[in-house]
Amino acid sequence: MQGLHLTSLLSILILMITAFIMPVIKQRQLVTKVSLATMGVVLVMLALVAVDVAKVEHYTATIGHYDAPFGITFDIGPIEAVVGVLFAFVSTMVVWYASFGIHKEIKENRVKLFYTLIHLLLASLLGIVFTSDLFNSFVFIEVSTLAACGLIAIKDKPENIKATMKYLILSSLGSGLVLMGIAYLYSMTGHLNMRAIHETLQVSVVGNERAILVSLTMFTIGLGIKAAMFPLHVWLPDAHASAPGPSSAILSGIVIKAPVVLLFKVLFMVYGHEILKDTVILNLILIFGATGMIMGSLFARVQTDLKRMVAYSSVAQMGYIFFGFGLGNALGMTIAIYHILAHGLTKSCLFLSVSSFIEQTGQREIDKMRGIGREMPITLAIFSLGGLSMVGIPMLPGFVSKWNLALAAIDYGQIFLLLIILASSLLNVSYYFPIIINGYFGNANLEGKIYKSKMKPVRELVPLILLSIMMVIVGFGSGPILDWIASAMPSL
Amino acid sequence: MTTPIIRRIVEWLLPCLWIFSFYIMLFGHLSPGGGFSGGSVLGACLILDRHVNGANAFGARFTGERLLKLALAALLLYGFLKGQSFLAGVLHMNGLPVPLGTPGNILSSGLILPLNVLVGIVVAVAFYLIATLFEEGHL
Amino acid sequence: MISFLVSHYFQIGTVILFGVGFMTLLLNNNLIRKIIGLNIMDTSIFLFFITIGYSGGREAPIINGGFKGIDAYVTPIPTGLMLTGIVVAVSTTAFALALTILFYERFGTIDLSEVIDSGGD
Amino acid sequence: MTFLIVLPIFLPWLASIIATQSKIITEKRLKPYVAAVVITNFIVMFAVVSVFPKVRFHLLMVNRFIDIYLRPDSLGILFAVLASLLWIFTTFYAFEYMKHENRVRQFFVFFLFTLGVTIGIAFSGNMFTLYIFYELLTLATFPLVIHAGSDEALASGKKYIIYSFSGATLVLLGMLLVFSITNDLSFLPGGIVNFSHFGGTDHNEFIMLLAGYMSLFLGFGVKAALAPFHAWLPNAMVAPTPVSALLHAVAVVKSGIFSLMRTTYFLFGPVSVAMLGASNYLLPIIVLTIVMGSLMALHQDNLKKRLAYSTISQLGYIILGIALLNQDAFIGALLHLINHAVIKITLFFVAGAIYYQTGFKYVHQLDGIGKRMKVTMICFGLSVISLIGIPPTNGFVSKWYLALGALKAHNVLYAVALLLSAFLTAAYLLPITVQAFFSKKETPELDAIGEGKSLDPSDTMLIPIFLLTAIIILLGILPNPIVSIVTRIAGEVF
Repeated sequence: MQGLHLTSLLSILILMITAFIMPVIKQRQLVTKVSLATMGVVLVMLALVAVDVAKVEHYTATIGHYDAPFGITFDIGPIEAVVGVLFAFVSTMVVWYASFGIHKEIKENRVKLFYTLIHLLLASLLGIVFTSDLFNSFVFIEVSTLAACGLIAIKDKPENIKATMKYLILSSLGSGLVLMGIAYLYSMTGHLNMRAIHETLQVSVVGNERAILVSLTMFTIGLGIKAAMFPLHVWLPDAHASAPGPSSAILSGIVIKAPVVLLFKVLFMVYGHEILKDTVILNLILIFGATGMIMGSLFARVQTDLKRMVAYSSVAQMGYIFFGFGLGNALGMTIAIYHILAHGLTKSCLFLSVSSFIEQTGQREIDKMRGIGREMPITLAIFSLGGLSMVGIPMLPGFVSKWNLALAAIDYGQIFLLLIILASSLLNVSYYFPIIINGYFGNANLEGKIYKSKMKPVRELVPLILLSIMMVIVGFGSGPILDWIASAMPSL
Repeated sequence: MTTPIIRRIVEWLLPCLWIFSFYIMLFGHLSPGGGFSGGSVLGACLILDRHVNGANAFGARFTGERLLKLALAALLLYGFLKGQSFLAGVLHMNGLPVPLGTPGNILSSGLILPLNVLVGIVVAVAFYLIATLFEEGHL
Repeated sequence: MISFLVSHYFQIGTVILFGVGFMTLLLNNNLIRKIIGLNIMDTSIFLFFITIGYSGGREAPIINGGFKGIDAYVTPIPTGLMLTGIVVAVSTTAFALALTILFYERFGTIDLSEVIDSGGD
Repeated sequence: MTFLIVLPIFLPWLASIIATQSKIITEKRLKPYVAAVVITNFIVMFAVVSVFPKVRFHLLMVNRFIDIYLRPDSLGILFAVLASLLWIFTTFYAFEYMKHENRVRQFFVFFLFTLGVTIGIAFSGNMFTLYIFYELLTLATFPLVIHAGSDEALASGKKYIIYSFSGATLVLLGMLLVFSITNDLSFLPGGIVNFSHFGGTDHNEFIMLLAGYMSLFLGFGVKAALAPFHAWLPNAMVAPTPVSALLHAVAVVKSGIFSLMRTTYFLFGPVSVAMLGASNYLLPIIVLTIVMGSLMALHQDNLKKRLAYSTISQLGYIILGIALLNQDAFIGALLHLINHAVIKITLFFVAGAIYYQTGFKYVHQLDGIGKRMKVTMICFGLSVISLIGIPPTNGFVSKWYLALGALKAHNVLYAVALLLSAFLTAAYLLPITVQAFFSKKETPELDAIGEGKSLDPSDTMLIPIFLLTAIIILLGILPNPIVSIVTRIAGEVF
């Protein structure tokens, strides 16, 4: 089975290598094809990783010739496999979607750069998820930040430059904090491998309480900035709203998820429960998550720009994930990871459909989307499905998350947290439904709209449809997925 | 900003810097130095050259496109050479040999020498390109 | 307390430097100053790492003329890490500078507060 | 072969999807197609439940909670039969009525879809399945409510959806609380919440169960138009009449009632609910609903709105029957569920027929209309008499049982409320009938229409009204078969 262990590393290598082949290819069509083929191969590889993990539960791939704790290793368990497959799937679909229309949105000579950046981005995100070496993950985070900034700035409009600047500055702050946190850990333990740090920390916790608390805070805030934890989210709406459609989908769908996975690993695998339960960090994360759930939705409600609205909804959804972490019990953590999956698929679906509205109508305002359901019925149907999942209609993934999150909250012993979850889902209704209703119904809305007049060819909608099908599958198949994720949870 | 003083100093300095940069790259694994340091010195050489000699500079004879291709080729080669070692590590096999090496004999450490040179090329080109981009004013 | 300060002056210095860089990056509106702050912050971390790795009286980890035992050499890992860190910092700085140029072209200023209204949303 | 039980749910869904294809189902074929589907579905449902009387079927079981489970028991079958029967009448009525509305195809697509959802509600074997269909019901009926497409309709639709989703959220909250204690949400006659199972004396769990029951009750109460949450119902009157009839008589509000029954008697069980003491908090709300609905109906000039408020009040009766927690009251509630469904659908059909034939919406326009629409208004009169509860109509039977239950609960207040409300019912519905037949003056608008000819609608519209009136009378004269069925159901849970 050693051969299969190769695939995790190989997928990253292939992405990195193809990323640098792109700029020298002449024709745009060929670039697209190469990119799609690579993505397909990577997807297959990560599926193999998942199959592999399903067999052996957990494995370590040593990169280079030194074993942990000195060499860099990839520790791959169910969580990493699931998230990896999600990342590959979403980016494959986004690249597929982008292959039809990205040249309309950005300058012709930047198309190659776009694919290079997406490849680099995916490679670094996978790296963040897979690696068990803290410094290695920092390097990957930086690569992902730069690639993500590139994906926003690629559109060259003033608001893009502004948004990228904001993102870059805040991200650099975050990276600085993370690196300092790593330095603290290294000075305390002398290791960079997560497992080794964990083992050393458990014995050397006495006398190091303050240093541990400081480093924990640094990690939480640093990664919180990158993952748009509520009060640190200010960069997100600008960045995700101004970026070209496929970029937004990938940014909202997966880029903000990787730091979350890293935060999860740092909190629960590096520090571990023994340390966390004596600190206030989890409570802080819980509070930030809960505020994010409510405030994100409230902000989303008042937006007039459709894309900004969806971006703010991301803030709220990230709140769910942090909420799950903050609960700190097994179910809460499991569901936080599951929500990464759910939200990744749903939000990329939403962003892609929104970007095709914008592409076909040339309008961004929510008010201008009236009657869009007659002009683009299938796209709005996909948007509606995503919206329903966010709202929490049973069997869609959003519902599964909400339900289990609520159970975890009961388990945690705070009933009032339930009210926050339910209030947040009601708020979701209040901003997703008007769009759907005004899109499909109402005489005044449908007047003068010609049936299917602005629809994209079905061939171009295939990736969107696949994404939504996957979303439904994740919802209906939540049982085994949850069990699998739960099997990897660190024991409490 | 090019004054005769700078011009004269660079004229004397550049050849030494060129040689020094390659020295750092080639001997990196056996003494302080390495691909990145050497590459950055090399990049500094190219930038200085361009700054002083303008269109006659060594780097200016290559177009940006060509330099990019050179750097990408170096990067790819690096990727393959280093990647095989990573992959071999995963499989617990020995890839191409990486011996410890003996000081004074630059060929004695196998793969590390070409890797250092490749890194140096990539870094130098990257520095040089960034500098030209700043000079010309677009990304 | 005093003895701690004396024995850890390297670390304390780097942490102060970190704070300086962090606040410059966070509070200054001038983009160039922000980038300088970013560099100060990064450098402070590099210094911090290197001070962790350094133990007095040991040699650089290059075996020249016979292996003298593990205790004779400084651990090379932090230095190696920081080499990578420097590369990362350089690329971030380069990207930030390039972006600043673009920013200046589009908005005619490098003051962030003039472009982004301070209230945010 | 037990999977066949999903047929009555999926057949209408499939049919509604096919109906969207205008190439397969042309305009001409649409009506026969819909009629065939509705009737076939009725037969299929009947066949399935009689072939597999005690079927249990897990459609999809993910874990203990996410478990789509169908288990039609006698109560479910009763509700399903009632719904599909009334659906057939509504279908034929709608054929004629929808002639003057737009987007007939869209109407029938969602109309068929809602049928499947309603049967799904009836067949649900646990709370989760019920919840899914309950949410689907909101989504499926929403396009029907805003069918007119005007701004007013959209505003009402918005209100409807906000109320419904708030209710569903409460239901979710209740489910969470209950599930966290019982770890099971399936329906069992007599309830699964058993105090002896989990220590019983734990105060925390007691509070959680009470909160769970209350939020389930109030959540479902939204659809059942319980007092503070009833405001959507009168607004939803902007929908075409067959929709309002269906919404009020069976699909939506009765689904709310049905869910309340499931919650009270099949999830918690009367014993547990009594121990929780939830009725103390709920009964005042219910009495308020009954009286307030009647009082509000008194001064509505819009006929459909008057009927809507009447519905609120009558639903209050049923909820009262549920909340009193004794066998007679429950029998009364079940009987009134059926009777009110039949009566109210007739009343709405008549209101629709009047609007369709004359364009009159308001009560004051109806003076003397009885002379022009004889058959229709006679049916209206008979239904009104039943609704008031004058013997020997079916309304009397159900109210009799309700009153018995109220007396058994040792509280005269409830019986008084029932009586008072019956008087009020008479006060707001009888004058319409009286004025329709015995008014001296005919309104000039009426004269202007149809040159003195009879204004009774055509047969496709009239026959459903007529048949329904016949059923009302039949149920009144021969209540025994239905009473015995209902008594058997009530016997299971007590």
